[in-house]
Amino acid sequence: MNRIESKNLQVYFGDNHILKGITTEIPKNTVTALIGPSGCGKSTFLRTLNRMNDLIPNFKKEGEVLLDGDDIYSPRLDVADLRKKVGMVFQKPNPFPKSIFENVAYGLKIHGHDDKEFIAQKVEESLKSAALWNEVEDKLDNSALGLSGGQQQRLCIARTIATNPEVILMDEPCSALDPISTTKIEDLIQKLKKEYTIIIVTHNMQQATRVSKYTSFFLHGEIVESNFTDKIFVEPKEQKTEDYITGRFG
Amino acid sequence: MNRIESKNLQVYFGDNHILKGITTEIPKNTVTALIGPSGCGKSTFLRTLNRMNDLIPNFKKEGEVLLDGDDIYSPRLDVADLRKKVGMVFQKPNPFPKSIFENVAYGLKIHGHDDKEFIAQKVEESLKSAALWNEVEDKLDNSALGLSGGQQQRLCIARTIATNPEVILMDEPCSALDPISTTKIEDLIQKLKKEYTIIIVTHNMQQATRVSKYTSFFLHGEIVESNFTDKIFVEPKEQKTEDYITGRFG
Amino acid sequence: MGFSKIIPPKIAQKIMNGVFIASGIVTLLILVLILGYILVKGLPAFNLEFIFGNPIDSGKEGGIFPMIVSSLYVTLIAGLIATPFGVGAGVYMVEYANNNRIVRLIRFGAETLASIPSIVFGLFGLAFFVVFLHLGWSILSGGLVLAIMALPTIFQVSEVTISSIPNSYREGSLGLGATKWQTIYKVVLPAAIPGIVTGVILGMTRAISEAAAVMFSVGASIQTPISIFDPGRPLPLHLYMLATEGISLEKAFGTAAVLVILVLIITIVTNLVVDRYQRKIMGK
Amino acid sequence: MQKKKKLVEYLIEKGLFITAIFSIVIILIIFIFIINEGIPAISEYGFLNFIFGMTWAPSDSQFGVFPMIIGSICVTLLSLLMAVPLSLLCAIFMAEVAPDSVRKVLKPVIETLSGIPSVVYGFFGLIVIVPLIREQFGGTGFSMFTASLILTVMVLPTIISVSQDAIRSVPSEYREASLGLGATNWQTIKNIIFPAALPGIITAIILGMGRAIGETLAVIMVAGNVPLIPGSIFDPLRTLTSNIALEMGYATGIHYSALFTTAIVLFIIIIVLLLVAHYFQKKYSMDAYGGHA
Amino acid sequence: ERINIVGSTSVQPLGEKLAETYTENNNVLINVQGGGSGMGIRSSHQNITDIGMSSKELNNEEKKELEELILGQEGIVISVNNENNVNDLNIGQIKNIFSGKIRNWKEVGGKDLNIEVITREEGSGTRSAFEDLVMEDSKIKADAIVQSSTESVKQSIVSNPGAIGFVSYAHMSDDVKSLLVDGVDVSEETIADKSYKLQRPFIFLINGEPKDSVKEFLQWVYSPEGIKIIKEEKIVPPNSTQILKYQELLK
Ligand SMILES: Nc1ncnc2c1ncn2[C@@H]1O[C@H](COP(=O)(O)OP(=O)(O)OP(=O)(O)O)[C@@H](O)[C@H]1O
Ligand SMILES: Nc1ncnc2c1ncn2[C@@H]1O[C@H](COP(=O)(O)OP(=O)(O)OP(=O)(O)O)[C@@H](O)[C@H]1O
Ligand SMILES: [Mg+2]
Ligand SMILES: [Mg+2]
Ligand SMILES: O=P([O-])([O-])[O-]
Repeated sequence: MNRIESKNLQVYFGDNHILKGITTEIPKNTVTALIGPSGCGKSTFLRTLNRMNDLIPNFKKEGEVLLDGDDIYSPRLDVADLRKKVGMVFQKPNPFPKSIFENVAYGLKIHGHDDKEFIAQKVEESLKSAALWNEVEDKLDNSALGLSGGQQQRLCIARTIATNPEVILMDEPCSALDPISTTKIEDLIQKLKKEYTIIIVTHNMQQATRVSKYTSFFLHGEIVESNFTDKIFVEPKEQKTEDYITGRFG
Repeated sequence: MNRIESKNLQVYFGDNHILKGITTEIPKNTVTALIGPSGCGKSTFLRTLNRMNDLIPNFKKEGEVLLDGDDIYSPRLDVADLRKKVGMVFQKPNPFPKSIFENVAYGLKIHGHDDKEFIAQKVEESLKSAALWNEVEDKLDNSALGLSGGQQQRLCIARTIATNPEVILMDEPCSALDPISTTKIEDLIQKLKKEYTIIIVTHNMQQATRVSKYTSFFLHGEIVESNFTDKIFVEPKEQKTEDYITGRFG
Repeated sequence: MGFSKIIPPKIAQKIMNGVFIASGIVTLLILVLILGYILVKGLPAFNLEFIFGNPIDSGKEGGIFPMIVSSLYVTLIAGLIATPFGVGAGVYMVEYANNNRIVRLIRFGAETLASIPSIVFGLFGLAFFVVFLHLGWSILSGGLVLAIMALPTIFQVSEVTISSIPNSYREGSLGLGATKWQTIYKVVLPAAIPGIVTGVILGMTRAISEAAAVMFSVGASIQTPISIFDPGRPLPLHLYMLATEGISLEKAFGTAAVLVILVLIITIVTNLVVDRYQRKIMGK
Repeated sequence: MQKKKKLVEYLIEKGLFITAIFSIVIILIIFIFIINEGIPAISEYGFLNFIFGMTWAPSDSQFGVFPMIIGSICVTLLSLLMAVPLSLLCAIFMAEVAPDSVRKVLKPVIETLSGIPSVVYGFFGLIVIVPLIREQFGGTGFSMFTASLILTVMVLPTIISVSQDAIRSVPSEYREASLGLGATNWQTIKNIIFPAALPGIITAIILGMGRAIGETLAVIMVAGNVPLIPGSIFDPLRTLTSNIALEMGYATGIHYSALFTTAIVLFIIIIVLLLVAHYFQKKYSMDAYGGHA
Repeated sequence: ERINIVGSTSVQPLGEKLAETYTENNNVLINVQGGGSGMGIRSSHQNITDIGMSSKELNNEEKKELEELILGQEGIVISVNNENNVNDLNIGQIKNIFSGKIRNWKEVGGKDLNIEVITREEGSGTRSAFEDLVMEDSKIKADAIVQSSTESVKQSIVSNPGAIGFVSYAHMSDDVKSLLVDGVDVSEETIADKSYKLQRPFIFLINGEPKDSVKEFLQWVYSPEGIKIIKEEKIVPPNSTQILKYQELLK
């Protein structure tokens, strides 16, 4: 069953035509990887799925995006609800100027949880899943802005999973991480995919192979090819895809 | 000959002891890679080499850092000069809120260049070296803040090399880049190393192997092992190093 | 960037360092001069009776306790009214307003409000609050006039501060499913607090030091006001009368000194609190 | 639950909208009030006569405010000319150059300065500055220059505090990027920080300008209040605000109304000055981003 | 129970003193509010205050609607800098100085020094009285420095050796020197017997029949206790026939 469908999605920033007719389907409870050269529109596509681009003043969209068959751009839909369901880890880590604990607790609190014990436990659990607990357990009250780049990135992952979204969008979640943290995040993704639908942008082909079932290859705002990951990396249909994954591109 | 030496370098942020006695030598006209798990102090070390940490209010340092034999923390030394010589690409891309062109031209202008043609040519050259020219040549006047994550990263690389520093510090310059852009940046590094001294932080072991001659492995604010890259990855002396590079760590 | 062409950057830096430090020193000198002048002239009048006593003989003798109470009273009312309106308007302008014309109109309105002479506010307060709304000469009328005067400062400073909060914070919060208001309330406003407080302090200090605007609205009773419908006489008004009618210049400067010390205490305490808060959230 | 949340959001937005248009409503009420009171003088004396008349002599039913228009504009501009550079330099000093400890002392003290009542500034000017100016520059000492000097000191705290905050809220990433390229502190301030903080700085200047043009009691004491066009900056003058404040207490009938007409003229001038300020704001904030974001 | 008194800032201190003493023994609140004589006249006229205060006589039109209760007469003192060696001026000289015909102190027997005229704002009670009594058909010169209060006139004279101005007698001090006018020195006696010419009334205004508490207060003002306070404030109270008339009126 498909969780998300996009139909002939066109995105413009002002006069720039960024996404040029994206039609694709993201199946439920799997990991889908988006790959493609820098600037091809992966982040833009991801940010269209939880309506994050609405914040950009000159953003314009045509076409449809469906979540469980409902148009997410319908005026009747509550955007906050959508974003609660569709969580996101951003490309640049963006912790709040709050303590480490408060960063992770934030999502829980805004969704109405006020049981302190529950929150504390959930925060710990999320930080452990994001492989950050050991490094921060004795400084949970420190500001999150004093963390290293990779630590901030893991914090943002913890913050997102703490609220149990149903779909998780990850924009290069491991780009600032060392191999060990990366492995831990990949393990986490494996664990999550049983219940969640995950879309991950990555520049690391190995990572795509390791974690995802499906892969879409983006180029210049279009999807060149979508397929099972093991297919796409072994016998790509398109020449361009092959060029890209073998590094012959450009 | 050694370009940079650090002798028993200790760094504190407030009460936190971050670097615990770093003694190392960075040879001239080579590429040295710094590896190690997230949060171990790589960025902090790098930022100590061009005195960027001076900006952090509760930063404290002990020990010495020498550039060509001169103490860079000597009060007689001009920090702007130092930073002009020792250029830096930051971990989080940080373009100025200016146009793409102005971002790259900035360094040239502050160093007194005012020949428009020279600047335009130098900007083009730098953007080409950073593999960004094709994507931005027809929107040089647009704001740099509208670029994608990877584009911003390449812009920051272009901005740094435009001013011809003698030493270049790169904090994960390829973390947001696709394989092709990565290859181009690595080519650039290969080209630069003939005349420049380069220190690069990376989480990508393959990248370290491809570009660097020496590698230092950081752990918990200390250097566990420094050696020729091909040595360190093939027959590390320390158990911890081996654990880390084989991914068995943690 | 013309500078670097004529003067080498390093020399420019040296020159500018000199200029900055000089301007800092000049400002400091002005401060010391004025504060010193007030304190030197005012401290002789200072004693416990002056602060806690009632005025005798129109203020020629005695103390200024009722005036201290009136001042704190009207300023508090002004702050309680102007802060939510000012900050609320700032939030609206940055986070909600999407009609450029309304935004510009509102901003223009606030700026005009900020430039209206206090005497006009005074007359307006008399005509509108005292007479038209039948609030009489009272702490409430005076507080309302001061609230209107403080409003534009609080509003504009809040707007500037809120708009300088990085978008990535908003995205982070919205991305977790927070509603717009939750995002504003829990992420944007806390990050903007230091700047907003500057605005509120500036607005309040303007209110607490205002004589002309309250002259026609708060009354001038020398009794200590109890309810908000009692008339009162804030310090600046008392000071104005003592000084201009030649009642007692000594007591006038004493009153000024009390006012300055009062404001100094308020700003120092607020700044300390904000500083601690900022260190807590920014971790620096 | 769902509905309730939506309703709350809706109500908050509308509530905030009301706070936002509040200033407009107040301005309108004030406008109506002033125009209403000013109309008798306009219809009797004529608006153009009023604006361009050179003589102000209420006892002779002469109500020309032209000298005061000149007075208000001159005093405001001259004080901004002195205050803006000094306060911006001081703001930069506090935000970028001074050590933390200095800033922590300076900030509250400067804010305190804006809490000193105008009367005190007035007396300080009258007793200390006026004689000083007379001895140094001749004339009576009551002058445009004296008034501007006092106004300068009065607007300093506003401009310094607000622009200091604007400068400090420029993300430190920009600062690091510039310094990392070997820019000196001053180059960084001039080329990166200042442009990024410019919108806030202009707001600070506009607030300061508002304070300068609206200040009354202090100006009355040192400007001399002679309703004639000043020949030099050391001549006395009268501003529109002083004119209102000076005579409001006694005026009755058409004279009273004429003072409100003075307020109308003042409004017009404020609006013109604001339009000019906005023109600059627009021009320079475009430059700061070197194109469109 | 509250009584509002609004108006002349010159009368305000006296009003306050009266209020202060009266409220000590009576269960009533009195709010004495400044604003100027014009404000006092307007407020009584619009009936937003119980009592108005004015430091100048009303014009005929105003008199029709409001009742004037004279509290007393106050002197207007011609004052100069303490270093000035001129001691006496006649009304004609004062007029010529203020109208700008005489511009140097040596013309009236003083040092060779420019005369700097300080005046009060148009409409002020003090200035109106001065103009009525001294200036007659001529006007105060247009480039005279205008100050808005007794104290700022005084301070302007203190710091300027060539200055001349007029201030109210109640607030005279040693900071400045008072001149004889037509050879008469200002004092309570010379004001009372009208030999000192420059004087003006302090007035309470009522509009129609005042409420009881106001009546009681005003009756008290014209009682010996009230008159004593008026005298203490260096104001010369009305003569006894006048007082009797007011007491009758306020019954
Ligand atoms: N400004 C700061 N204040 C306090 N602690 C800090 C600050 N910056 C970094 N740290 C701490 O110093 C340690 C080292 O940080 P650093 O940024 O050098 O790590 P790193 O090796 O670069 O990690 P990464 O690969 O995640 O970027 C971390 O534990 C971090 O939390
Ligand atoms: N706010 C914006 N305004 C204008 N153009 C934008 C904006 N954001 C992105 N773009 C442009 O849209 C294109 C796609 O950007 P996007 O961020 O989606 O790329 P990406 O595939 O995520 O690249 P990367 O791997 O470098 O992050 C780029 O050319 C970029 O310059
Ligand atoms: Mg991206
Ligand atoms: Mg790092
Ligand atoms: O306030 P006045 O007494 O001068 O009218």
